[in-house]
Amino acid sequence: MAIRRGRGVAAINYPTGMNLGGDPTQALVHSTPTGNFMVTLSSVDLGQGLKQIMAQICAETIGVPTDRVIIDTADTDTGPHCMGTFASRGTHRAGNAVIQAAKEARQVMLEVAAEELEVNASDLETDGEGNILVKGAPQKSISIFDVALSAHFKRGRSISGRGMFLIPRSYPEKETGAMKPSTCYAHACTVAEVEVDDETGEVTVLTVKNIFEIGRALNPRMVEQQLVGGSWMGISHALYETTEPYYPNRDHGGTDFNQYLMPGPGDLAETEIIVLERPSADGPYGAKGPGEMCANPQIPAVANAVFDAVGVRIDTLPITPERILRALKAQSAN
Amino acid sequence: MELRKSYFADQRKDGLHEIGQGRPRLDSPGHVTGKTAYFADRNFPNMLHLKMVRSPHHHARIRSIDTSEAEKHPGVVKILTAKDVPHNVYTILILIQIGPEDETVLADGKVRWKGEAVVAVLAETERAAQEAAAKIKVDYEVLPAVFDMEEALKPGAPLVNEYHGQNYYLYDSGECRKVRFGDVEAGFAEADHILEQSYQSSPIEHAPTETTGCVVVPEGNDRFTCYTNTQAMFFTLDNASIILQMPGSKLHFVGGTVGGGFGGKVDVIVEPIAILGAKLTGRPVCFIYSREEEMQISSPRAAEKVVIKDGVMKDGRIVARKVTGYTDAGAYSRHSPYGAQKGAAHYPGPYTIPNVWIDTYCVYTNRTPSSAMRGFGVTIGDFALEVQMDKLARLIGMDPLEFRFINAYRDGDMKAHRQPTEGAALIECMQEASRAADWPVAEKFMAMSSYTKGA
Amino acid sequence: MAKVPVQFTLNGSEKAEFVEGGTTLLHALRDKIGDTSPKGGCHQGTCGACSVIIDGELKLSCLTLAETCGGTDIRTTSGLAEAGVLHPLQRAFLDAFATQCGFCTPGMIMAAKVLLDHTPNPSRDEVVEALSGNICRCTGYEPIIQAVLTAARANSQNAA
Amino acid sequence: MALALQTFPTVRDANAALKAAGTRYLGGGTLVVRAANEGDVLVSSLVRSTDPALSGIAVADGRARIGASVTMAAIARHPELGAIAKAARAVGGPAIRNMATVGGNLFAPAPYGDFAVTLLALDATVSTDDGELPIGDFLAKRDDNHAIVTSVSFALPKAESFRFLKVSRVKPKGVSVLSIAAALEQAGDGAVSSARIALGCMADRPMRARAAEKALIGKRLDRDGIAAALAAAGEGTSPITDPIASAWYRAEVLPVHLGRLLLT
Repeated sequence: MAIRRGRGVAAINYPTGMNLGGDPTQALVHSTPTGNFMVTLSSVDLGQGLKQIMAQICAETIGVPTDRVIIDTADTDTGPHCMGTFASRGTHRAGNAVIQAAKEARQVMLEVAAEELEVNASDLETDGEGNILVKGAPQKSISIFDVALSAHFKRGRSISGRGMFLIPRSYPEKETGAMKPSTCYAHACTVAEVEVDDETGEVTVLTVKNIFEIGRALNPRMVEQQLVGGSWMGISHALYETTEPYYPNRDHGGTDFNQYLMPGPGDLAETEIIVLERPSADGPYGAKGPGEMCANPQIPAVANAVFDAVGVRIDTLPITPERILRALKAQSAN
Repeated sequence: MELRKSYFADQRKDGLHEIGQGRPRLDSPGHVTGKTAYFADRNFPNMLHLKMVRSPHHHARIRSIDTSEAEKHPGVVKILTAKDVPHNVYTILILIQIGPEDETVLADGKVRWKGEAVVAVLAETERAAQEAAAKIKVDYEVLPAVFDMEEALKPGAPLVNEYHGQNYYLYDSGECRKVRFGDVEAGFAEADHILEQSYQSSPIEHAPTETTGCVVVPEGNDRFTCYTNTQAMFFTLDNASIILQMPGSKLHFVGGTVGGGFGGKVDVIVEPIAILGAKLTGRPVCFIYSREEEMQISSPRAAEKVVIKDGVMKDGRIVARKVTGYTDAGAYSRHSPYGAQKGAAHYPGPYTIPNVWIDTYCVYTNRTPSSAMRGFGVTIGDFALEVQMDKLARLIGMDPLEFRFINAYRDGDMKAHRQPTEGAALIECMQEASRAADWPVAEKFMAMSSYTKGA
Repeated sequence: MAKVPVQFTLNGSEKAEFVEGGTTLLHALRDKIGDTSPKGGCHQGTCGACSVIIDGELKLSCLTLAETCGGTDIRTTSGLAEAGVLHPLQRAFLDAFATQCGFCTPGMIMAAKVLLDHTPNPSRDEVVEALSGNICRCTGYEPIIQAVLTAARANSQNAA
Repeated sequence: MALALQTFPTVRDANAALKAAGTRYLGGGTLVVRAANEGDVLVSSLVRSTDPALSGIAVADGRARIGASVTMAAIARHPELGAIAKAARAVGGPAIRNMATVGGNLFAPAPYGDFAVTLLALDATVSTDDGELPIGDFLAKRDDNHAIVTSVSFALPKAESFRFLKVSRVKPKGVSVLSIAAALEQAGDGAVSSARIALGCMADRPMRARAAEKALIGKRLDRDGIAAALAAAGEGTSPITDPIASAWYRAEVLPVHLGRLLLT
């Protein structure tokens, strides 16, 4: 018996947003009488944390702490249209729509503040803690709480804004395929280290070192969540998962979590995540969509590491112990 | 996790108040206390349960359906067949003008995959619905089926889907989406080595812990509220509106809090039939996939076959790449024509190659229709591309990481689909990987930049 | 249809309900009593999202018939916080960013709670074993393991 | 019709009720409640018994008797059953172990039933109100069994003479690629004097590796000594194919894992 070790690398990119564009998202933002901000959307949070990110984007744009933003999403009677949560588009598309809506609301807010402070709106800035200050004379200020009260009950202004983000649809040229699939791309490079049992074909992923370039980490803790979970799913795709283990034969498809294989908590690779940020030109605060691509580079990195370990190529996913063992037997037969 | 701020610092504005902060998630307290409300956490009096009778055959003609015994079963309230669905033949991407309509909500005369929905049973309890479903008699004439993409594309193969007329999706560009850039044959002629390899995957399930489903409540004013875990609210609402021939103003969708999606909840499957059930009975209806349905009935990530032929020079430059991709759509389109096309846009990967030829096919077979999943159109392609890169490097005796530096795209490089590269960062990711993994590469690669060719 | 009475204690309060024969505890809790913290992820016993604690033992409420629970003491995640103050495990899950979609979370917390009740200072392997019947598709498990280890450390510091 | 559950204080009464069509015995629920949840409408009625004899563990004179309702968790933590605790812990995750019973495990189809593999290696006796059966005979006829299993009994092995291995794709919990239980007695010189080896997933139910057992007698547990046993390990097997592994793979790795177990 021999446990043989190998490592492999893979580098990838991934488009942000629906392929070829044409996928709009809208947002509405308005202030409550006491200067809290309601973001109304129909975007869906699948667990990746869209609600939290939209709150942070709105807060940054308006100039209030995040806990003064309320997200009201995914009720079609109130929320304006969103194409949906898929194609790494949530943060990018909805985030841009929220920024546009929040900017419009912020402008009204600054105009009301300007009237209260008797200055020009263009001379005002926010401190991010809920106050509006005169640039260069911060002692002259008013709280957003008071501005909202004034807007509502004194000046009759609606502190609100509308946002819409659309990448115009691109149509591929029939003969050449000339097209504009996406406006920005995330990047990744993964190095995986594995051990392969050459008598059973079993693979243990020892370490994965993942470098992700994601535009901008709007909330680094949540980015980490996505990337760690994605890295796990990438390894899972590489070695475990399929609904048809004997494809294209349709028999023996798994019907539960015992039969549908994924790495358990005892199978975890030591996972390192390093994030680079090259802001995208059209992303909200430079963000791109990292949610999908983070699960891609581990698959070929693991495949290449298996080859490095035992010298057989498994070009069919998933790379099961059976496929490795068959290849090893064929190798030793030659 | 570490943020390496030294890269691209000149392009980044730091010092924001809320952006860049690891704020606690506002939804997590609800998660840890069990208070977060998912669609199925709403319970309504008099709710009916919908269970589906499904095809036991991969491909068959339906001679007859006999629901008479099931209708008499205690607790059964309504049984739905194809004739009850106002616009039974549909396709979801019709909303973005990708047709033809090719799928039935409930099978009409024919089934094209094992597990296809044939009859919907609405009953007072899950148990009653299951018992009644077992009493429904469907008489099938089994037809030859095709499971292998290559077999499906051969002349004389059983026709999977009459709405297409052939076993592939017909793009405006023909039987596949094409990308042509440079002269790929001239590139092969010039190359020191040619390597052609084939890669294969099988279907993969999203496996969210919460299965697909919805609860529909008649509001008493001819409107219907649908609590759903769809990933796309209006996409689902608008498709339901088409299928039910019901104005969108009559539909009210509530969702947005979903127990995992990964692309598995963007088909429009449970909502239309549940709304129809609620409309015809006047009662709340829930239709929630069992785990078995989630595993074998809901769309998986497609199986794909990718054939890559490369021409490479001894010095490491890839001078020609030809990719032929096949996406196994199963019996119906759903999102697959889009996914195959996304693959065409993605190849030849993040590398600058002067001569490129890409064909991507969307192929129909008699299996569970596939659809979107995390990395749609790209994940399996990246597996193929990056294993191929490893093979090429070893073929010419070069370090696999250095080989990628030589070919990596940089700002301004023209991509095969004729867009100039912007915002590239592959080189910097690889430089950081070299450091983090203690995988040394030549100094000239560590000095490269994505910004320009020369730098 | 014949209904059967069931009576048990849920998170410290007495509950009495009539359920249809064959009703699982999961359905009784969610549909009858209104405690929706246990989730129905598979109804097969393979995902752990419905985990509850019955008389101190971790059980799957989807495979337990409600009528077999007469007189038992049942604990669920919804009853863990006391007077609005989160249990250390709940706090640790928040701090470790150990929830994404949140659907597996109540079951995970139940599994972790029984572990810490019996093994206040578990090793990593013991945590892994304790969570091994619970599926998470979002996190890759590591943040959850870290949350449980952190909660254990917090507990032992409080006890010291 | 709702699923009806009848509870009886004695096994005798429960056995009588079990004779009705569509009736199944409810143990820990991991098999039968799952079947009902999944829409198995052939089950219309469940029977259980609260007979205390079903939940007892008795160890005396080197023999153990375990009631059929005893859970895997109860076995795993019982101080006198330490030799077989590993096999009980190999079943499911913690919640499943708190529910799954010894009786139920005897009926679990492959790839489940790892504890039954252990009982087969221990040459257990299965008791019902109809009498006692050697476990091999019981397993062979289990599909026709209609009497409630009340207990299993066996001679407790010494810790060092019982070995158990479960191979899973998913760790720490996952269903079996295969499982192996071996009860081996060795003479003073290390030569094997008696051997019982049971295999899981090598057929639709646990089976004995009799050819391998025979090949081990008189041999030492070293690489040369076990070679003949490994060569014979697959004799008479017909491994299952399922989503976890194919019959081919199971057959290929059986001697590898058996070898590793014997050399530990």
